Amino acid sequence: MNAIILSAVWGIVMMFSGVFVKSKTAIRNIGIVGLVVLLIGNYADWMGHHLLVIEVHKMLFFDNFGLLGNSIAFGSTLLLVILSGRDMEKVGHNLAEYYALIFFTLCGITLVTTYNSLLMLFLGIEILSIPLYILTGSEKRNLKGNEAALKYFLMGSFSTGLMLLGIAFLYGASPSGSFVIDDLWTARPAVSPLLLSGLLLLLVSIAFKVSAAPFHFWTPDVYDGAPTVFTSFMATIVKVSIFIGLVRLFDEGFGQNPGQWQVFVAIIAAATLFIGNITAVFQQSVKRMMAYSSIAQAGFMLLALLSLSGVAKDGILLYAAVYSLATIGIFAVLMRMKDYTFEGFNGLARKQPVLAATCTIFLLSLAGIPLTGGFFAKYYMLASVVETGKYMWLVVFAVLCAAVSVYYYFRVIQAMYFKDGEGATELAPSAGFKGVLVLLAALVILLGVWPNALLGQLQHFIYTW
Amino acid sequence: MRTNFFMANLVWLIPALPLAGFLLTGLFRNYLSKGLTGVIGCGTILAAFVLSVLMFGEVRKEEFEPAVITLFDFINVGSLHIPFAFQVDQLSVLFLLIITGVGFLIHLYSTSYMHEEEAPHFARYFSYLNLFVFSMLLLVLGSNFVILFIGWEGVGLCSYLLIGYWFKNMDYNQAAIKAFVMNRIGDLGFLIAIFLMINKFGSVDFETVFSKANGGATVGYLTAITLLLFVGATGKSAQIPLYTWLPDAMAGPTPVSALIHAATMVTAGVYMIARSHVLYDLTPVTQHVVAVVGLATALLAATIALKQNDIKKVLAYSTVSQLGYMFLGLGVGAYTGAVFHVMTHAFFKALLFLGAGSVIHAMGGEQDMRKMGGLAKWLPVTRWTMLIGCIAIAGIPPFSGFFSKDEILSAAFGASPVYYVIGVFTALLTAFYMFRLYATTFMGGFRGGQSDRGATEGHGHSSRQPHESPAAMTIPLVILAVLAAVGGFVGIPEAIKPDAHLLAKFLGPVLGESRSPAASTGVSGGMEWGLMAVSVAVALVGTLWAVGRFSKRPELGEATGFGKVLANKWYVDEFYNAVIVRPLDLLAQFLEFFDKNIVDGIVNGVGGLVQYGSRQLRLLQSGQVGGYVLLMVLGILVLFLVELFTSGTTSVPQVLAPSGGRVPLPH
Amino acid sequence: MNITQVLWWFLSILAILGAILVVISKNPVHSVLWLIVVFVAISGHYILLDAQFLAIVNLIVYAGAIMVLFLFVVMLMNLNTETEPQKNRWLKIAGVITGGALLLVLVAALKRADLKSQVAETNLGDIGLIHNLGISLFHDYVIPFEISSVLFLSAMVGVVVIGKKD
Amino acid sequence: MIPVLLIVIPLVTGLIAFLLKSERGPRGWALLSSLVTLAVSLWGLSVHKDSTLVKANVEWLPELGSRFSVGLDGLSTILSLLVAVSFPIILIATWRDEYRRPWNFFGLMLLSQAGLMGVFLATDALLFYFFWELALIPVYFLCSQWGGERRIAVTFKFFVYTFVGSLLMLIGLIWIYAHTPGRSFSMEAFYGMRGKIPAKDQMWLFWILFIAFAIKMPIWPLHTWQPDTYEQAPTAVTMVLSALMVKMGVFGLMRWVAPVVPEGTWAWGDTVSTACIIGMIYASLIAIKQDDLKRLIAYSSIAHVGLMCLAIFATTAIGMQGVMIQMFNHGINILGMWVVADLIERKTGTRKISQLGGLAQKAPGLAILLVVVALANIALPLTNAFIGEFLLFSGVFTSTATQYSVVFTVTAAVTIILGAVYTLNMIKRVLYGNVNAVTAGVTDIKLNEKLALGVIVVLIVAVGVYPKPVLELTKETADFILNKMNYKL
Amino acid sequence: MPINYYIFLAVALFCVGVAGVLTRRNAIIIFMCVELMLNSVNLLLVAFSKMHWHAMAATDPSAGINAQLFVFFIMVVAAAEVSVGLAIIVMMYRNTHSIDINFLNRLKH
Repeated sequence: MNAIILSAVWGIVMMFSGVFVKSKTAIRNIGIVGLVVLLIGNYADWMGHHLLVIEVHKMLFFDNFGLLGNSIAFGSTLLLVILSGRDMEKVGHNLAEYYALIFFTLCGITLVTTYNSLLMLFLGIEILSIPLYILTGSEKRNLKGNEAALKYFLMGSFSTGLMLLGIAFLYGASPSGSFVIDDLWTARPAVSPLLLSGLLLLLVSIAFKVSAAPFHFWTPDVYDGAPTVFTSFMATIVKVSIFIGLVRLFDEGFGQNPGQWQVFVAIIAAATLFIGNITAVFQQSVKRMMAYSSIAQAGFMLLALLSLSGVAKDGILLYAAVYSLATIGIFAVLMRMKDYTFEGFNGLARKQPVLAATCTIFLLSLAGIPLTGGFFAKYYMLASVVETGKYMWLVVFAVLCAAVSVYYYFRVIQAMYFKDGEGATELAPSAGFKGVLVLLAALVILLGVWPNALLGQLQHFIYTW
Repeated sequence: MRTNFFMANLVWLIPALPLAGFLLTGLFRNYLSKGLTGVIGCGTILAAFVLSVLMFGEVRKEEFEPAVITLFDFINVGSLHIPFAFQVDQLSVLFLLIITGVGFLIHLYSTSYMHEEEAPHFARYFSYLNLFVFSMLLLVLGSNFVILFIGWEGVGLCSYLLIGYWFKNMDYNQAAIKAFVMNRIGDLGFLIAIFLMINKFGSVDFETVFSKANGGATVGYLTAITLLLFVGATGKSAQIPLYTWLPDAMAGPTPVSALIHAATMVTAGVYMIARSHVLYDLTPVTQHVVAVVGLATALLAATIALKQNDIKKVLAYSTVSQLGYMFLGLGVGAYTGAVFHVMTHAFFKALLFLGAGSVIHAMGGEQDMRKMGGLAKWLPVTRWTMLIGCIAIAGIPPFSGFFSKDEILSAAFGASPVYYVIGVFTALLTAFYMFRLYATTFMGGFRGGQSDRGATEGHGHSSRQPHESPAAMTIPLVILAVLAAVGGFVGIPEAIKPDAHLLAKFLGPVLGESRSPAASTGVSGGMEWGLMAVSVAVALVGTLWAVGRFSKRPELGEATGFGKVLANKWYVDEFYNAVIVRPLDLLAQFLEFFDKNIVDGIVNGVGGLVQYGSRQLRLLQSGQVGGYVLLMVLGILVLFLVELFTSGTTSVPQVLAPSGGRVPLPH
Repeated sequence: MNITQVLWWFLSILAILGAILVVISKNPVHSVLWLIVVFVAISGHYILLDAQFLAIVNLIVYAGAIMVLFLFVVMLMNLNTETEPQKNRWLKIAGVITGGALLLVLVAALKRADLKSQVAETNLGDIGLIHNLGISLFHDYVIPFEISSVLFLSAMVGVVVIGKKD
Repeated sequence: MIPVLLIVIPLVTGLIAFLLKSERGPRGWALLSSLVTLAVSLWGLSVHKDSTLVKANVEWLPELGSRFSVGLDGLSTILSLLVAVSFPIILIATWRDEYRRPWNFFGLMLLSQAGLMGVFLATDALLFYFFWELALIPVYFLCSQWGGERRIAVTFKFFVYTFVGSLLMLIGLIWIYAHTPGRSFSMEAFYGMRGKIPAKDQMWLFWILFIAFAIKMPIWPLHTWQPDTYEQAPTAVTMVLSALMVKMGVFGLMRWVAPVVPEGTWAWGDTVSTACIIGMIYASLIAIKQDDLKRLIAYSSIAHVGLMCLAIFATTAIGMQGVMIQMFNHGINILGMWVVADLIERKTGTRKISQLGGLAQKAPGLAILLVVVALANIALPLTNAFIGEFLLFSGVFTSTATQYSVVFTVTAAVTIILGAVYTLNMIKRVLYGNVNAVTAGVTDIKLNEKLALGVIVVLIVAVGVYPKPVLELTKETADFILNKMNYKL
Repeated sequence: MPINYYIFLAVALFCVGVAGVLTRRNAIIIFMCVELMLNSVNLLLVAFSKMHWHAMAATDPSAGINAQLFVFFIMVVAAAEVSVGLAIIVMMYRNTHSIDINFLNRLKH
């Protein structure tokens, strides 16, 4: 609850900071402070210190899973702002408003990670989507940005319609007429088609939000057209938070009878893996490649839905953290490049060895190479499915796709290290920037050697309560 | 092991000495003078010879029992136990004597023959030669088939190295490779025979295998073993079908031909079969095969030898032919006879080769007999010794060849008169081509003088006048001539003088025959006299015919008609080339293509497919919102259709492991 | 057939007809107007279902405020003529077919629904009254109610960010 | 303690090497490090096998059931020894090779050594997988950075190829892990699954595990990455690849497949054996046609490794020990081949056999060493490879696991003839004949190369004459693995 | 009325909306079609609300009220969405003088 309140309040603070503070650095610092406050507030929530004690009427439910998801989102946003805050200043004049929108998005994220009612899920998704439409189009003179915003908006609202129809069906199918996710599937001997249809439509609309195929089409265009710093935000924090919400929905809402719907998840996951990985192969722009990569990674994350075991929930959190860290890192480097194509990275290792080395670690992590967090992320996903003993074909397919992913991730590494070129950056990265990148890389490796760093926390909290 | 014999315990010294020689001359080849190299090279062999003689002295004693001296565990895996052990008995000691004795003489000869070489190469030559002797000793001393095999392959290696000794000449190298590869084909058979023994007897020790073979295995199994061993022998001992390497092996220096390709290595097959005669005695089928192959080889090689003009080639085919005799002997059970022939053959063939070397030396490297003639007057020692050698090989009494050959022939007669007839016919051919060689070389007028082939062997003698070789070369000739002349008296047939077959007595404990082989095969004394007379007569006919024909008017032109077939060795090489080498080559070529384009093509094709798929799939990303929504709705449709068609089938309730827990926070 | 049923069918046909005309009208202004008709028909349904508050809100918010906004924008852009060129007929056909197929599939899926016995009560019940709704809204639903302020805030900020002249 | 040191020393020194930004410094540093590793490895040999020194087991990922557990048994001892011996030889032999930014080169080399050590020493499946990849990554960078003209594409293919295999293997490992009673990755737990995995599952588990190792070895028809990679990689890396990395495949098969899914191994034994034999003959024939020295060696390696794989499926004590000793021998021998190939390339500037000739006159020392190494390559008696191949062949021949043992042996043994053909032909065309323009300026080998090759030759002969210590080292492990493989017992 | 009637009516309206989104190229009209979809859902929700009320009014007089509140929130969200959406459309129009979605193809592949 703290996080919801604080993020909303700090959004307002940011709004007003635009009026009263002129210095961009100051605005950025206020934003950073806000994120730190959010992190602390979220942690306090965890420890049982609440700003307000409100009866939530089963609308929300705070558990470790959601709160840890919040922490990941806030922490990642903090790193993003520290790393790429300068790039946000380049987007347009309304810096304070951008921060405000980011905080409102975070508010939506907190709802999505801790909802207990479909109403809150709906509101959360909308609260995080609407600022994103704006942020996508925040470069007003950029036609690509405009186009991206309009596409995102049109398709987003379309998917909202689907989601609502799904919710309506579910409501109609629920025996007592409730939106609370625990009640959706209680005491039900057979599955009604209404329930299954609603579930499917809900799945589709959330699949849209996490850019799972074949509902992913907005992703490359929007990620490509949006200002890179916001692409980074959308591709990481927003996406993984919705994933946490997705796991929550299917675990709490439909987890008792997964045999009914897992086949759909499997189909979507397979399609996502296939389309994401294969299409990424031929991209020329690293930014667009990262968009497809995010689709491909989403395919992997969907595997968590196929088991919904403790391993899967641990795994999705780890995946969220690792994927966010690595992607934020890559986008941070990308923003410094003059040329977003693969050729633009040629020879970067000579010019900027730190950038190249950290970027390599992030890419290896995304590819799932051991010793980076990405390995364990993928490991948990695979392990969770293998444990169930079902959908082995999907597991095999997933690893084959992971092998394909090596192709496009390593193209960047090849460009940086093995090809000659200018590796031109827009401006020389500061020592602080490099320092944060190294920190990020260190985190990725830490999670790759000792994933308990994150998961141990979770277990610790579960067992101490 | 249990032996009180001092020498037997020192048996390891015998191979160790040549090994030391090899290491010394090999490692320090750049620092040793030629003289020192010669001393080391010959000295080690001489020392080994002396030791062998001492050992022979002990082995001859009545109370001697065959001994196995284990040096160390070689391979000890699971139930398989292969010690590095030496067998000391009459057979191995006899071979020790032949190898070290003849080996020493040839080493001595080589010090002079190879004197033109630069010091490092000279040392290299001696190191190879010493290594060869070492391997050969290992071969005959080994107390199990694996050690035997080690020596077996070792001598093959040395043969390879020495044939290709003049490595600048690519033809020689090709010959060397041919020798090695053909040997390897045989070795493969040998190896599989070893595996069969391991499989059946769990051991490769001679003792164990032979004792278990009696009743321990079916005849079929033993036949397989013996046939495969024989395959090994055909490679090493140049029998049909693997004989073609031996004539080519004449590319090596002549002393090498004498030592390896005449006296010792090629008889390894004989040794091996004689050693495992227990097995052969149990498998009559194999014995027939051995006899037939031996006989066929003897005849075939003899016919080819008729038309060869290269002095060494003649000797080479003669060697193949004589080896055929030995196998005939083995095949008909005359193991002593075969070993006897090995010994006498070692004497006279080494002599002949060394003599030929002397001739070549004198001719400044010329090997073509058509360019020789009338050399008797310049090379008296060589001429007389060669004559002795020719007489010996032709089988004219009382020279050594007569006794050994006669023993085999009479045994062959005992087995089948057909064997005998062909054997005698081959003897006729033998006498004929040997004296053809002798007559063409030493008689008539000198046809050389315009030596255009010059220094193929590096003998850049400036004088065109042939000249007698130095003492280091003639002394071995003389010694060998004496041996070739008198060596046969160790095996006087029963018919001539009962109980005079010393060799048979000596080898009796090993080969299991104490009596004369002729007696054992049931040929009566009178009959044996008759057989002897026939073979002598045939030999004389061949001799006189050849001398008469070639001393005055040697064949100088190219052969024609059937002669051409013979001159071209029955086109066997060409046949092998067309049937084996060429198809393999084509297959290899095809596989290379296959590998690059099909196997790798599929791998690359998968990559290409991904690329292609990527190019096509991204077209879905048309940029059109309408298209995107359409595809989305289609996706929904598909999901609903799946639902419609699977509903009822997927509703298997599933119990999941409890998830991470849903712990509410205190509010 | 009682009056409720007659009304029901009338309103339903009106709504569907209106909806179809929204889609097929060439003039955007007509589309807006037809959409208002649909909204009115739906409000009628709300009244049939005794959801009076929603019926009024629907008329005020949707048919009133939102559609006026639409009209403004349409007019602002001068889209009152038939600006849409008649191209890409196939895509249209595909769209119609796909939409129809979706309908078919949904109907097929829902026909099996075990709701045949269920009835939506018409002309009865007081849960749609503003009193009951208000109590529920400010009691059980106070959190979403407050949270939706964030939604409006962000929408407001967003519109300002986008609409403000640089 | 000792296994940990074996992994940590190269790891730490490798990381330090990245910081030594000088031309000669990292070279010496790497050599020093590898010598220290060798010393530790030799120490490990001298320690009693029950000693606590040869094992280490540290908490790592408790919730995953994985521990940092490493240990030395016969198999890992001999392979870690091979790694420890090879690296100094590699470094000495390539002492004169020049690299841009050598600190990176040697740092990565040492990291790959750490990875290799880890692979061979790990007794925990997840740890094994970790090191499996860790060994691959540095090699990828080494090849792509310092390799030949087509390096990027070729190395990438190599990487993806092996990566596919290892990911599939990961699935298999996870599957078994998920079925162990206590959810454990430890080797004991895996071996404890003997007889508990249903035969039906073993059938596919075998493949999913085996394919990674088959690619690494490589087994026909999964071999096509190898000649290209060997050709394009810098020689030092090629040495690592062929002498050591190839053994990862064989090792993996022996440690993580055969004892874990014995039924699958038995069931598919004939299939794989057939592929091995096809590959052996196929590779040998292609080797005859190769003109590039490195490709020739690559194909010869395929043939040799095929035999090892064949012997594993024979499931005999003789064969199993043969595999172990032959892994060591093959590593040493092929190292020698590469040293010579590298020398020839450096001295003449070409690897084309057809352009060479007459080297025996110009560089007799080189010639002798090449001949010795080549003879070992064709398994001449009294060289180490003879022991290995003899045991391998007799293992296959006496196998009761397959009814085709005789056919397998005989067809496979054809390669000893073909091996002689291509090896001797290569010697002929490289060393013999007359000097030509390419080889005219060649000088004989230098001290460092003599040293490296000398060590190799000594090892070749020593093991060839007196293999007993090595055989005794591996005996127990071979019996252990066999015991596990005999699932019917 | 039987609930099926409402379901089919709502689904029909929804599908008409979907078809509109699929066929039209004018961004505003597409958006309007989305609104149509939302309204069909609203109708359905209210119908379900009354269905649950019908079934459970005896035990819970306020049964089904939550769906009506949900509809209320949908209207809230729709209003916010409309404001943002129209702002984006206007921005687009200001830059390109077109709101034809077929011209939105700078970003593809």
